[in-house]
Amino acid sequence: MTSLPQDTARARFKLGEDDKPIVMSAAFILVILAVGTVYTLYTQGTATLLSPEYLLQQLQVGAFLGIVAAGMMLVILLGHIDLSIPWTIAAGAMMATTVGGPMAIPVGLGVGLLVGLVNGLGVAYLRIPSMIFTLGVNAVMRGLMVAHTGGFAPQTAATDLMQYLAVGKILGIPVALMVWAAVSIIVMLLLQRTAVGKSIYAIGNKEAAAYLAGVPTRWVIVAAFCLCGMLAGLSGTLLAGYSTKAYQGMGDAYLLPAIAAVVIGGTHILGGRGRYLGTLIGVILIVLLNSVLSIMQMPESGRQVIYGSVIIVMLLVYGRGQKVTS
Amino acid sequence: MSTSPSEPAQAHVQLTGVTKRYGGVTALDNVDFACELGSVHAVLGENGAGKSTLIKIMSGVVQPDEGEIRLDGTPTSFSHPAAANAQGIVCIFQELSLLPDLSVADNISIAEPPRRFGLIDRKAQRRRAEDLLARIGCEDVNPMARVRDLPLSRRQMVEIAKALAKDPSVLILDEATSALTSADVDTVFGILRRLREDGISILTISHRMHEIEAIADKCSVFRNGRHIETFAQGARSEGEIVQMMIGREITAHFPPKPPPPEATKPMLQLEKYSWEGKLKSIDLTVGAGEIVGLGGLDGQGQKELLLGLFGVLKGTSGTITVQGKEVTIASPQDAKAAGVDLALIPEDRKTEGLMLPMSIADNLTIASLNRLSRGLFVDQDALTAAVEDGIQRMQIKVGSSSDPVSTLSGGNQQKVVIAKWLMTDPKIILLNDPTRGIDVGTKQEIYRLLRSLAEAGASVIYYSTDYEELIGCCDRVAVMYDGEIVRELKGDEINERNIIASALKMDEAAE
Amino acid sequence: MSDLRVRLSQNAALLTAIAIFILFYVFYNMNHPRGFSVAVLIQNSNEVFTLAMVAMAQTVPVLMGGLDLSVGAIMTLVNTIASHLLNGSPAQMAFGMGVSLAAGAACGFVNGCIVVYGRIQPIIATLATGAIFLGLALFLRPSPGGNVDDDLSWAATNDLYEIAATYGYAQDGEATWFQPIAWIPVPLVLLVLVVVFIWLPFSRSVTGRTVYAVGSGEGAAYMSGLPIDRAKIAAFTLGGFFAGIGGLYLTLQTSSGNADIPQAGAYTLNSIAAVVIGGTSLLGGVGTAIGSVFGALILRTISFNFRIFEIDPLMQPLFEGVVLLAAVSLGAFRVLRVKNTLELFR
Amino acid sequence: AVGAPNKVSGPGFDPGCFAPWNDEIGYFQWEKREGPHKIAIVNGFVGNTWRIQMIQTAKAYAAQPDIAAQIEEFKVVSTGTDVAAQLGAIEDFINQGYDAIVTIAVSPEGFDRVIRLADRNDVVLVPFDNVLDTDKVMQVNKDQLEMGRMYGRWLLEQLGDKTEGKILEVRGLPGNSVDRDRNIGFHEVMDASGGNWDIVEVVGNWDDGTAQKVTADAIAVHSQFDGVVVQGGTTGAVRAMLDAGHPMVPLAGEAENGFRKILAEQADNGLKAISIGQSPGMVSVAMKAALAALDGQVMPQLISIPIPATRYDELEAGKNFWPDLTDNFFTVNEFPACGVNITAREIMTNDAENLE
Ligand SMILES: Nc1ncnc2c1ncn2[C@@H]1O[C@H](COP(=O)(O)OP(=O)(O)OP(=O)(O)O)[C@@H](O)[C@H]1O
Ligand SMILES: Nc1ncnc2c1ncn2[C@@H]1O[C@H](COP(=O)(O)OP(=O)(O)OP(=O)(O)O)[C@@H](O)[C@H]1O
Ligand SMILES: [Mg+2]
Ligand SMILES: [Mg+2]
Repeated sequence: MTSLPQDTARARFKLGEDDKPIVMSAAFILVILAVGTVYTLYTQGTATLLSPEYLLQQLQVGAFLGIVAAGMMLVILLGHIDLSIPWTIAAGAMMATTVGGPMAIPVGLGVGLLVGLVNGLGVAYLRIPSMIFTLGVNAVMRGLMVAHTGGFAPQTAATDLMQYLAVGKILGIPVALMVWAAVSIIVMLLLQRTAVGKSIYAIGNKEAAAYLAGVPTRWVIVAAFCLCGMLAGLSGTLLAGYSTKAYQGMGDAYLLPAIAAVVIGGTHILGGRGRYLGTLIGVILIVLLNSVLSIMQMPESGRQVIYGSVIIVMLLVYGRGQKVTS
Repeated sequence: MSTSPSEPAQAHVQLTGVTKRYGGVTALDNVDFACELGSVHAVLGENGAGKSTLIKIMSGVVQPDEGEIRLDGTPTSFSHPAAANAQGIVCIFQELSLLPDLSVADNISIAEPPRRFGLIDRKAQRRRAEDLLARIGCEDVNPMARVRDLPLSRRQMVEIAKALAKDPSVLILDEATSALTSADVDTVFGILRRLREDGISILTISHRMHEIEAIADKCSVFRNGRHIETFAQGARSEGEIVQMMIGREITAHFPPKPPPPEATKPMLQLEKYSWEGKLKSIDLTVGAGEIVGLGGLDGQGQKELLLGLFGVLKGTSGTITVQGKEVTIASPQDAKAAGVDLALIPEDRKTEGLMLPMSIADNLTIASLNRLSRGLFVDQDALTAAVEDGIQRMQIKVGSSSDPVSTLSGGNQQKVVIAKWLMTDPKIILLNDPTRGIDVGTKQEIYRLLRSLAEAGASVIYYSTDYEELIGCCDRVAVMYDGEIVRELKGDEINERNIIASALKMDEAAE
Repeated sequence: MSDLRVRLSQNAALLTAIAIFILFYVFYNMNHPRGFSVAVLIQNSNEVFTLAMVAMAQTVPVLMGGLDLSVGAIMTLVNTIASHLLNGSPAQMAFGMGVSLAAGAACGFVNGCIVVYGRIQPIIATLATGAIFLGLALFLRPSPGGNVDDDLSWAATNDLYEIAATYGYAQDGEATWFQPIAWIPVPLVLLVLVVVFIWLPFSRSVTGRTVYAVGSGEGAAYMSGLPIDRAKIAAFTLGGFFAGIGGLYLTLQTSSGNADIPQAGAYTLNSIAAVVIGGTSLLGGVGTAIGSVFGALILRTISFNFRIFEIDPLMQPLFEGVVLLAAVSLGAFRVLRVKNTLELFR
Repeated sequence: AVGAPNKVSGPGFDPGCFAPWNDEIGYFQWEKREGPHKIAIVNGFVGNTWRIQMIQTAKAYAAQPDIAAQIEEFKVVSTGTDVAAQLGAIEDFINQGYDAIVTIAVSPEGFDRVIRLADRNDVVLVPFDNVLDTDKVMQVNKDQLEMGRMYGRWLLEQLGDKTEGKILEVRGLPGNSVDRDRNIGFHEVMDASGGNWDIVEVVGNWDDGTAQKVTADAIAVHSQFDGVVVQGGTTGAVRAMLDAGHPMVPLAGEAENGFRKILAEQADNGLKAISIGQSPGMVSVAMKAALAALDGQVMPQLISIPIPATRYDELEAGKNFWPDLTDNFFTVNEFPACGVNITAREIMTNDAENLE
C-alpha cells in the first residue's frame, strides 16, 4: 500500500505487514540457492549456482516471466486476473515475427495492447468477470493464431533487434535484464507516484467508493489491462528473440508462474494491496526454484508437488489472512 | 473476579472488569455493566466510545481481553455469535447482517431453520416468515424476494424479524433504528414494549435522544471506553447526558440560521428532471449560500435525486444548470469537474465512501489526486500538506495518517469522507443522510461546517431522515413524495408539522 | 402468481441456459445425418458426464465465493487412482470405486482445511494444491495406462440394457417391464441420481445454505451464527467428491488412467465457463449446480456441432473461442438494463 | 464381434508402403465396399506447428485427384487435449455412418469402447503418430523405440573410442508414450554399450523455448557434455549451446527446419548431428491405409513407417531443408514409397492449394 513520505521514512526501520512477504521470499531464495549448491558440490564438486554467470543467466531467463508478472500484478491489484496471457504472448511474438523489420517490436507490443484493450473493455464496460472474459479472449486468440499459422506461411524468424534485446549483453549484463529493469522502474513509479497507481489500489479495495470519489474507474481498468497485455506482448517479442522465432504454445508456461510470483510476492489475490518489489522477488524465486529442480533432475511429479507446496508454505508463513469477525 | 455480591435485582447479563484492546486502542476499559430482564436499557456515548464493542462482547463476536461475563450469575464465555444466540442473547448489529442473495424467508430463519427429515422445510420457513413480518407490520415484503432487492428500511425491518425469530431473552439493537422511517420506528418501539412486558431484556444503542426518551427505562453512558454512569431514564436532563457523553457542555444544538437571503444568484437549477419513474419532473433551484433540505418519507426518491445529480444514474432526462451553464453529468468525474464542482457524501460510508483497508491519507486524497499531481506524478509534498490540512479541518482523531481507515470509529470515518470532498473545493455539496450513526458532538461539528461552507458561498443539498436536522439546519426544505417535490417550505414554515404533513401528502389539511 | 414471477426472475439465468441448450441440441440432432437415435444419445451423455461432474464440483466452491482451480487435478488424480483399482472380483471393484471417490473427497477436504485453517484465498490455495494433486497423479501414472475391468467399463458407458445384459439383471435385460427404461444411457441415470440424491439434499441442508450464505456475505453469515468453517470445508469436500465421480467415470470410459496436465487444466477452465454459463455468479451466493450441468451441456453441444458442419479445421479453434466468448458474455446484457451504476459494483 | 475385421495371414497389400512392424504382426481384412467413402480425421491438440502441418497435409492429400475420387465426404475435427471429447467425436462419426476414422490419440489407452463400436459398425479406425497400446486396431507409426535407439547408436558412433562421459538428454512431454519409448530406446542402447555414461535428463516439452531454457540451465551447471540428445525443440537446445559457447559435440535431434539450418552452418564447427523426423506427412499414409482397408486389402495390424534420418553431411538446401523458409516446420513430409509426394515446402508456402 502507498504511504506518506514521513511514514515511509518510519517504515524503513519497521517491518510492515507488506514487507514481510518480501523479506521471507528473499530468505527463501537463499535457501534454494543453498540447497542447489549443496547438490552441485556433492555431484560436481563446484558451486556453480553462486557464480555470477549462472545468476545472470537466470535473471536473463527470468526477465520474460518478470515482465509478464509486472503486468499481471497491475491487473491482480485491481482485483481482476488476466488468463489471456498465454496466447497474448504467442500472438505478440507471432505478429512481430510475421511483420518483421523495424516494425516488428512495435507490432508485438501493439498486438498485446489490443488484446489488453479488448480485455479491459469487456471487464470494465460489459462488466463480465475477468476470470471468464479473459479466458474467452485467450481461446479467441488461440483460434486466431492457429488460423493465422495455418492459413498461409508466415515468417516466424525474429529480427536482429529482437534477438539482441533477448540475448545481447552490454558489459556482461544481459540486455533482457535491462529491459526488465526498465519495466520494473516504470511500474514501480506508476504504482507509487501516480494518480493512476493510487486509483488502481483504490479500485482493488472498493470499486464503488473509488467510483463515487470521481476516479475514472473504467478508464483505469482498461489502462491496467492494456498495460498487462502490452507487457505480455513485449515478453512475447523478447521470447521470440530468445528462441529466434515464434511458435504456438510459447506462452503456455507463463500464466500460472506469473500468478504464483505475484502472490508469493505478497500481493493480495483479491486486489488492493501488494508491493511491486515483492513481485520482483517472487519472480526470481520461481525462476531459481525451477532451475534448481531441473538441475537436480527432479521428476515432473516431484516438481509439481514441490511447486504447490512452496506456494502454500510461503503463504502460510506470511501470516494467515484476516478472520471475519467484524 | 468481582468481589462485590451480585445485585439483588435480576441482573440477567453482567459484565465485570471487561477490557478490550485493539492494538493500541483501548475500546473498553475495565467496564462493569449489567442489564436486567423486563427493561429497556439504552447505551449512550459518542462515536468510538465503545458501545458497539460492548455489545460485540456480549454477543460473542469478539472476546474480551480481561474480565468476565455472567449470565444469571453463572460465568460464561461466548466464542462465537451462535454460542450467545444459544443462551438467548440476540443482537442486531450496526452493520446489517443480512445475506443479500438469500430470500427474506431464508434470512429470517437462517440460524435455526425448521426442518423435515433433516432438510430445511421451506414451506414452514415461509409461513414463519409471513407470521413474523406481519407481527412487525411488514406485510408488504414478499418472503420469497431477495433481500438485495429491498430498500434499506425494509431490510432493517427484516433484520428485526430475524432477531425475533430467535426468541431472545436479551435483544440488543445497535443503532437498529438509524435507517428506519419514523412510522417504522413507532412499530418497532411497539414491539419492544411488548417484549419488555414479556420479561425480555432489551439493550439499545442510539444517537437519537428523542427515541431514547420514548423507549428507555435505564441509560448507561460511555466515554472513551469507560462506563461513566447508569441512571434511570428521566433522572438526568438531556444537557447533563450530553455533558457526560462528551465531557463538556453543549449550548445550542444547531448553529444560528442567517436571515433569509435576498434572491441570491442560483447555483443549481433543475428543470423537469426525471429518472425511471422514480424521479418525476423535478424542478428545483438552489441558490449560492443556501442549505436546501430534502424531506419526506424514506424512499421517495431523495437518494435517487442526489445520485442522479452526481452522475450515477443512467437515463435521466431534463436539464441541469450549474452556475448559469447547462451541463450534462454522466459520471462522478463529470460531477466533480471544474465548473460543476459537485461533491457527494454517500449513504453508506463503508461501501461507498471509503476503501476501508487503505490508509487514512489515501482515502482523504483519492478524490483530489488530479489536483495534487504535477505532470504525471503526484506531488508528495502537496499530498502531505493536503492530508494534514484535511485532518485539521475536520478534527479527525487519528493516530497516524498511514493507519487503515478501518481502525477509526464510525464518526471519524464519516469525517474522513467529508474531508475528502472538502479538499476538492466543491461549490455544491450533496449529503445523503450524513449523520447516520454519528454522535451529537460530531453532528454539531457537521452542522457548523455546513453552515460555514454555505456562508462561504457554497450550496448544500441535505437529505436527512431526521426531521430535527432539517428544521434546525436548512434554509429551505423540499419535501418529496413518490418521486415528486410536493412542497417547498421556507423560513418559519419549516416545522415538524408541515414536514410530516407534506410527507404524507396532507397539504390541504396543513394549510 | 406474483410468487411465480419472483421465482422466474430469480432463476432467469438457469432458464436461459436450459433454453440455449435445448436450442443447440435440437439443432444438432436435426442436422445429424442419421437423425436422433439412442446411440447418439449414449455417445452424447458419455461425453458430457465427466465435464458435468467437474462443473458441479466447481459450482460448490464458487457458490461459496471461492474458486477451485484444482477440480481438474482432482479428477485426474482420481482417474489415476481408479485406473489401478477397477479390476478383480466385484467386491474388489466396489472397494476400488469407494477408494477413488473417497480420494476425491479427501482432496477436497484438504483444500477446505487449507482455506479454512490456513486462511489462504481459495483461488490461490487450490492453484497450489492442484499442482500437488497432479504431481501425485504423475507419480501414480508416470505414463498412461491401466487395467480396468472390460465388462464394467462397457456396462457403465452404455444404456441400462447393457448393464442388465452384462450382469444378468431383469432377465438379461429382456424383461418386459424393463423395456421402457432399457434405452436410457447409464451416465444420464447417474447424473440424475447425483443431482437428486446428493445435490438437492445438500442445497436444502443447513450446511448447504450456509455455503450460499457465505458466498452472499461472509461477515453477515458469521454474525448470523452460521457454521462457516464447516460449510467451507464441506463445500470443498463435496466439490472434490463430485470431481472424484468425474474422474472415476473417466476411468470407466477410457479404461485407463492418464496424468495429463493440459487435460486437467482444460477441465478446470471449462468447468469455470460451464458454471458461469449455467448462471452461477462468480461472486458467490447465487446459482445452482443444476445450472452448471446445463453449462457443461452447452459447451459440449457446441463441439458436437463441429462434427456435423463443414468448418475449416484450422478455423475451428477460432470459432470455438468466439462462441465461448459470446456465451460467457451473455451476462453483459445485465449491464444494459442497470440504470443505477452503483448496482454494477457488487 | 459383429463386423470386426477378419484376422488373416500375410503378406499384406503393398508392403513397400504398408510395411508390417515386425514378423509377429497379424493382418486384418475388412470386407470390400464400394466407394466413394466418408472419412474423418479426429485430431486432438491443434496448437502446434506439427499438428497444423499435419492438417494441411491431410487436406492437400484428400484434394489430390486420385484420392478425391475415392472420398465422398472428408471432415477434420480437433478436440483439444480432452480424452472424453476425442472419444465422443470418434463415436459420433461412427454414429454418423462414416466409413473410416483416422485419429491421433490423445492418450495411448482408453479406446477400448470406440474400438468395440467401430468393429460393430464396420468402421475402419486408424490411429497414427500417438498410437494405442493395443493390437485390436490397425495403426500407423514410426517405431519410437527404434528412434531412441538410433539416437544412442549415433552418439556412440560419433563418440568413437570414448567409453565414458556426460550426455544431455532433453526429453519431451512428460507422460506421453512417445517420450517414454524414445527414452527407453535410447537408454537401452547406451546401457548395452557397456560404457560409463552419465546421462543428465531434462524436460524440454518438445518445444524450443523450454528446450533452450533447460539446456542453458544444464550447461550452466554441468559446464560441458560429451553428447546431446534432443527429442524435440532441437533448434532451441542448439541455440542454448551456441549462446553458452558450449563446444559443438555429437548430437541427435528432430527434423525441424531451424535445426537443419543451424546444422548446415555449424557442421564445419564440429556439430556432428543426425536429424531424425517424426513426419506430419504420416497422416497421408494413415489415410491411404484406411482407403486400402475399405478396398478389402489385407493390411498389417501395425504399419511401420520408415524413419527418415538425415546426417549432417547429407544436408542439401532446397531438398531436405530450406534456408529461406521459417524455422518452424518439419522438413520431412513426403513418403515416396506410398506415393505421397506433398513436400513440406509445398505445405509451408501454401503451394498445396495448387494441387487441387
Ligand atoms: N476491529 C477494530 N480494530 C481496531 N480498532 C477498533 C476495531 N473496532 C473498534 N475499534 C476501536 O475501538 C473504539 C471503540 O469502537 P466502537 O465501534 O465500539 O465505538 P462505538 O461507540 O460503537 O462508536 P459509533 O457510535 O461510531 O458506532 C474506537 O476507537 C474504534 O476505533
Ligand atoms: N431492485 C428493486 N426491485 C424492485 N423495487 C425496487 C428495487 N429497488 C428499489 N425498489 C423500489 O423503488 C423505490 C425506491 O427505492 P430505493 O431503495 O432506491 O429508495 P431509497 O429512498 O434509497 O430507500 P432506502 O433508503 O430505504 O433504500 C422503493 O419503492 C423500492 O421499493
Ligand atoms: Mg458503534
Ligand atoms: Mg432510505
